[in-house]
Amino acid sequence: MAVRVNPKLITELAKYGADDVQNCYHCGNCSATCPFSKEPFVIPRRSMRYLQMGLEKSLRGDLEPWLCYYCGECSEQCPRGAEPGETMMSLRRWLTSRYDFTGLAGLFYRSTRAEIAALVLVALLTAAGLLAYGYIWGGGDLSAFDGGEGRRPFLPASAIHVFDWALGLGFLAVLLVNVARMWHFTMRSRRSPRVSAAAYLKHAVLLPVHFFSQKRWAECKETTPWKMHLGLMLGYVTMLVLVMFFLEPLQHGPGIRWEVHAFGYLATAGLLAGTIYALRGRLRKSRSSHRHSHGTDWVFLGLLLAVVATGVVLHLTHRLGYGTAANVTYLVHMMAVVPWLARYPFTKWSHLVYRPLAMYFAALQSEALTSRVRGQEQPAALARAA
Amino acid sequence: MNARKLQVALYWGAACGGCDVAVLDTDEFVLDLAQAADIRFWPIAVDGKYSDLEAMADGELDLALFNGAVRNSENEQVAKLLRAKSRILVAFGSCAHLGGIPGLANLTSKDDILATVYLGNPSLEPGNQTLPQPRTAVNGGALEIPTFYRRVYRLSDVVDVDYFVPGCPPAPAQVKAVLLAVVGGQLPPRRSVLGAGERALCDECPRAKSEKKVKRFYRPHQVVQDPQRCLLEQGILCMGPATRSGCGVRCPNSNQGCRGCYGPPPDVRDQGARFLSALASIVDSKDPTEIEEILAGLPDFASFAYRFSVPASSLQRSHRP
Amino acid sequence: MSHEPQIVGFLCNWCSYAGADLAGTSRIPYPPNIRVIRVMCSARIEPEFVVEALARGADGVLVCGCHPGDCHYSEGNYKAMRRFPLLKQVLEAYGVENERVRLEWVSASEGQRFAEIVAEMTERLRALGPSRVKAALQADMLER
Amino acid sequence: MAEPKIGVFICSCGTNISHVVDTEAVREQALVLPGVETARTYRYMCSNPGQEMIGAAVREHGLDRVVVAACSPRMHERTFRGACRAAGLNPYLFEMANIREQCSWVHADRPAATLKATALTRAAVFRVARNEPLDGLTAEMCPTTLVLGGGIAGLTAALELAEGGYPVVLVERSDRLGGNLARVDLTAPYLDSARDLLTERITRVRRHHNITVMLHSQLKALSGFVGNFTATVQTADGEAPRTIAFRLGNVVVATGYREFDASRITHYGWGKLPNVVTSFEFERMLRSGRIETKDGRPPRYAAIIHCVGSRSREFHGYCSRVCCMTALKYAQEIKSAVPDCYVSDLYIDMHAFGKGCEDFYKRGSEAKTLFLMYGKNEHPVIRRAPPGDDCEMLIEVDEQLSGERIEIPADLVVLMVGMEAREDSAEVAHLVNISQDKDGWFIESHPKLDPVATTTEGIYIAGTCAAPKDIPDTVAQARAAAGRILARIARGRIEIDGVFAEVHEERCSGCRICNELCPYSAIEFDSEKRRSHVIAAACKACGACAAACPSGAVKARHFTSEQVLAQVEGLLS
Repeated sequence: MAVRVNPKLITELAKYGADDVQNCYHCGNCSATCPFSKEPFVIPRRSMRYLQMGLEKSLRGDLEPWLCYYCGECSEQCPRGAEPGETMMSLRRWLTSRYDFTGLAGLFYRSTRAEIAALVLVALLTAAGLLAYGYIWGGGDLSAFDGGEGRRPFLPASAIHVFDWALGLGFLAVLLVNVARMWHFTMRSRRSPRVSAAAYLKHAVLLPVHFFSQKRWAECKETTPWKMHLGLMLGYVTMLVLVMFFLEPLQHGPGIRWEVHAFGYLATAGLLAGTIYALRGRLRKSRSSHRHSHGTDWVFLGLLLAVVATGVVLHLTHRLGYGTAANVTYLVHMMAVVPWLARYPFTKWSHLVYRPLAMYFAALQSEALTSRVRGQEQPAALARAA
Repeated sequence: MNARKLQVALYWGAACGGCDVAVLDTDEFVLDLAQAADIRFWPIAVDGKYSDLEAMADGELDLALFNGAVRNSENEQVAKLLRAKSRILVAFGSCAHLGGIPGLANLTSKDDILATVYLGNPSLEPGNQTLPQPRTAVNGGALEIPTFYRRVYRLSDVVDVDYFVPGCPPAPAQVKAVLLAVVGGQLPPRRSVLGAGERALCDECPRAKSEKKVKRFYRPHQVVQDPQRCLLEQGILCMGPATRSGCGVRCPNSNQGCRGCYGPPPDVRDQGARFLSALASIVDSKDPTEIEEILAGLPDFASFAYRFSVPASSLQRSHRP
Repeated sequence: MSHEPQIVGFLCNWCSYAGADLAGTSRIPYPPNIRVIRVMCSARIEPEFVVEALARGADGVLVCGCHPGDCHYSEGNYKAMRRFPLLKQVLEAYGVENERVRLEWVSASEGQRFAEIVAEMTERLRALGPSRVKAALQADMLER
Repeated sequence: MAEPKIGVFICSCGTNISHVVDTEAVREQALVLPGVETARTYRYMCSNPGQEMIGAAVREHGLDRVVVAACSPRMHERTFRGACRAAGLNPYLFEMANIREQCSWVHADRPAATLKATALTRAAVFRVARNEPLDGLTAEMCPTTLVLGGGIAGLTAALELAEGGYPVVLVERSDRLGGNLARVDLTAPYLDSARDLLTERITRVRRHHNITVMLHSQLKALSGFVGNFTATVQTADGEAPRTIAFRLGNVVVATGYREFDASRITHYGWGKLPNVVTSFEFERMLRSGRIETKDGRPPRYAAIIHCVGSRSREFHGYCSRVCCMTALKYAQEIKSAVPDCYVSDLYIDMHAFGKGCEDFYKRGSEAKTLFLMYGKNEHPVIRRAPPGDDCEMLIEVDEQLSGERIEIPADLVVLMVGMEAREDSAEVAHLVNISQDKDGWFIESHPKLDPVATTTEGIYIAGTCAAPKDIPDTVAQARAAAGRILARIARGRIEIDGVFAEVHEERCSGCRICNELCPYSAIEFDSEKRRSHVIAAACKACGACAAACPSGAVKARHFTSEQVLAQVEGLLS
């Protein structure tokens, strides 16, 4: 059965950042240099071809963009300036928007303006919400940050938890739906081999492994980006855990509780280092992976920086005992954090989940395929033995 | 011309006798010959014994006409005698010249011939396995017959020949010419061909010739021929192009392809091979299988192309180094 | 020691002789049994050349020309192609084995092919043994 | 003939020969051969000292014949003939024995190789003893040139020759000049207009006092030989059709090509589907400036299919060379005329070999053309799209780079029809006596070293009648041909090599067997004398006639039966 090509897709993808795909004439240099391009995966050439031809379905079921860490070697090697690396990046954006059932991801990717508008809106809502709480149900005393000296804090941790837990769960739900879609597109595609439940279990461990280590990235020629990203990501996760589960000890001051704060400082360090590295890279366009920046990239980094920076200031003001300042900073901090979290299921953010998943699925697929191949070879082998 | 009469011998080797008849065909000229010459030895016409011949002194004869090929020891013996006794030895007729029709026997073997004639012949009384032997003991005495050679030879293969008179048989006019030439003593250089042309038969052939391309070959009975037009162009085999002229175009003029009895033209070594080359060259096809088909219309081509010249062919004549 | 056949080759100047030269320049070995005579075109090769070679003691004769359609003189090789079957017929009548004469098309770029043909023909002729043409002739001329 | 005095010179070629062949033994064997006065060995016979050695020996021993046993005659025959000439010997009294290419380089067994070298040398000695001194002939050169075909090649050649100051007769079959190029709009890769290229030339040709243009005309017969041809041309140019004959010295064949008939590939539906057009039909659209479907809408989807009739097993195996770039040109032209039209380009391999073509290809892809690769010998299939689809037709094909069987939307399909030999090419080839390859293209005398000459002296080929070509190559060939002819004319009389066939009249019986055999119609039959004779200048010395002459009347000079048979004897004694 013939698949209908969609010549328009290539134009559509331009909005996601893939500008030069059509230059590719499939010499294969890119796949030759890519450390991940091994049977049964052809990275990035196959995805490039699907894109050129506008084979939307094949592309949607394609795991390969997720197997690429954008070391940029392919783009370096490309004789036609087809920017395979950037194309894979754009494809990841496009895939994210395909997985997302709300359609917001697509909207944001196609228009940075829309995204910013959305973020501002969420920020204002957050501010309004918190202020309302502080004045109406809270103590209303801006100068009282935490429960020190028996005063009711302007925004008690318990209250915060109401917010973050609610938010977290909400977005998690959305994300889970998207994950389900991703699974359906990729593992149930025309090309994908069928995988047994047993296999799913057997390899489940891959998920946490890749989530925490992104170890395959280490296979790229240059490892600094991986290290930086690792720091950033670990810092991020640590911070998330601290906020979600150790908010009280974290907020309690002014004395420093080393058993929690130590982690806080480390995490902050990781976050700062990672963010600054990425920002400098993109500003200087030093590495080919940083040469092209999509609007969402800037928003992502900007917002991240805001979160970290306000977090640091908050910490300082609080420890120095400036209650009012601390509370104000906290508001601002929240105005960054909430939108930040809000983007979770829709944009770049979500690769946190998609990537490990893709790694996991890919492993399942290649195993299924190789075993299938072995199955076919069996008789021949027997014949040889006889 | 001196008073002394010309001393002449004629001999008939392995042949049909046609050449002797050709001499007789010169009609009353034979009588003039008798006037002008002493016929010292001519088995067909005058009585005589080999001993008479042996008795002659070397060079006693002026002219010996030897017709027929050399097939057995007798032919060779007489050939050698005549060579010794005669100043001029002429290979007379196709057989002596090229081996002739008897020469076709060289395309098979002596054993096959004997077997066919003496062993496989249906007219034999059953069980008779007798083969002729050179010597046979008959009550006390012994009978001798000539040895039957392994193959047929041209006269020139066994003795040195002075002149060649081609033809099967030579045309009477030619016979006259030769004899007169000898009488008159005006002879061309030794070993040359007497009484024949210096070109191929086509030179004398009256038929109209144009460019040649043959798509199919016909046996004479398979096609209505145009008597004005070259036979080859009509796909009818004719050795004319590869045959010395001089016969008076006897065959083509009687609507029959030339058979080549006058032998190859002056500069041709191997009449059959030459004709082969010429004939194949005008076959009108570029496709191997079609070519095979067209050539299949030439059954037993070797016997045709070498009808008179097997013993003279490159593959069988003696190559003097 | 087994009989070493002598092969006379008639090669056209433009394709086959060049092909044989190529076998040389590319150092492709073949048996020394063949000795080559160069003619301008396979159409120049007279059947008389072949019979003469056999009569003088060659155990085999190899005739090579350009591939059909590639003749330098556009159609010469077709003439060779027409003469050959008839020549074989005649030689057979004279008791010369068919394998002793061979017509092959060898282009200027087929050095390898030429070498293979020569090797193969030499083998065949070895197996076939010496040609009787010359011997029989000499014998018959000496004693009848 | 007096006993010849032969000198034999054996080359060691450094060690190329002597490492396998015992040259000393060969020398000794040569010395005892009849007629051999002296035999010598030397390191490099072809070197100057080597050649001088030959000259010295000729003078010292009064040699009248020379044999060099060395490399292939194809290598150094010229050299040594030169040496002989220098030594005052007729160059044809020289013979070469090939003991390198056909001996030392292919045999390892020293005794066997030496034996063979000896035999080859003996053969050469036997032959040279029968060689005859030969002299070439000369004939006059008529300065007029006949140019067949009024396309870009013909026009260019004609102008070149006319500018050179010599008369040209340009014969064109159709009713106008310009040929196939006149049907083209812009040309790849620089997009200059074909009209501009042509009109300037046509007007110059029309005006030029040295050029006679004959439209509606064709060559009917050509007789004679280089420098002395006579052409018979039938023309309907001007008043009533008439046949005229004129003398000329050379011919430039520039008859061009014809396009492949697209209807032969049934699953392209050309002639049935209204919006499937050939490249030439599309050129017409471009010239009219309107790229649209039959019902006058601009196409939303356009598809271009390469190699129509080219590079396939069932039609033509060769590449037509110009289509790829033209296709890219179309892609860009469609894009610029109908910006929101999606163009897909179905190719087998993209051949962008020419100057500036690779960039052109890159630009093509930047114009967001969708390049799809299909397999050799398998054709895309074009069918009507189901009603309600957003396109006219669907093209189905196995896409090679993705391994997918795909379906491409199209409102307009352009078939890049290949080039093929004209229907009358066989007739032309026969008239001017040149050969054609299996595809019908005219064959050059040497594909690399002599690409515009043919095996018939005085007949040159230019442009696409020899093989598919782009405009630059065609023009280059046309000028090359003209250049060759001008050089020939400038030399005045023409020399004819001493090696040719001749008829020995005293032996010719006029059987006319040879007449049809000559590929160059060099044999004439004199019906007065009833003898055939060879026009030496037209003869190429293949020797077919000599081998076929049943009365041995035709003599192939320098390859006489005696000479060849002497070689046979030499090899075998």
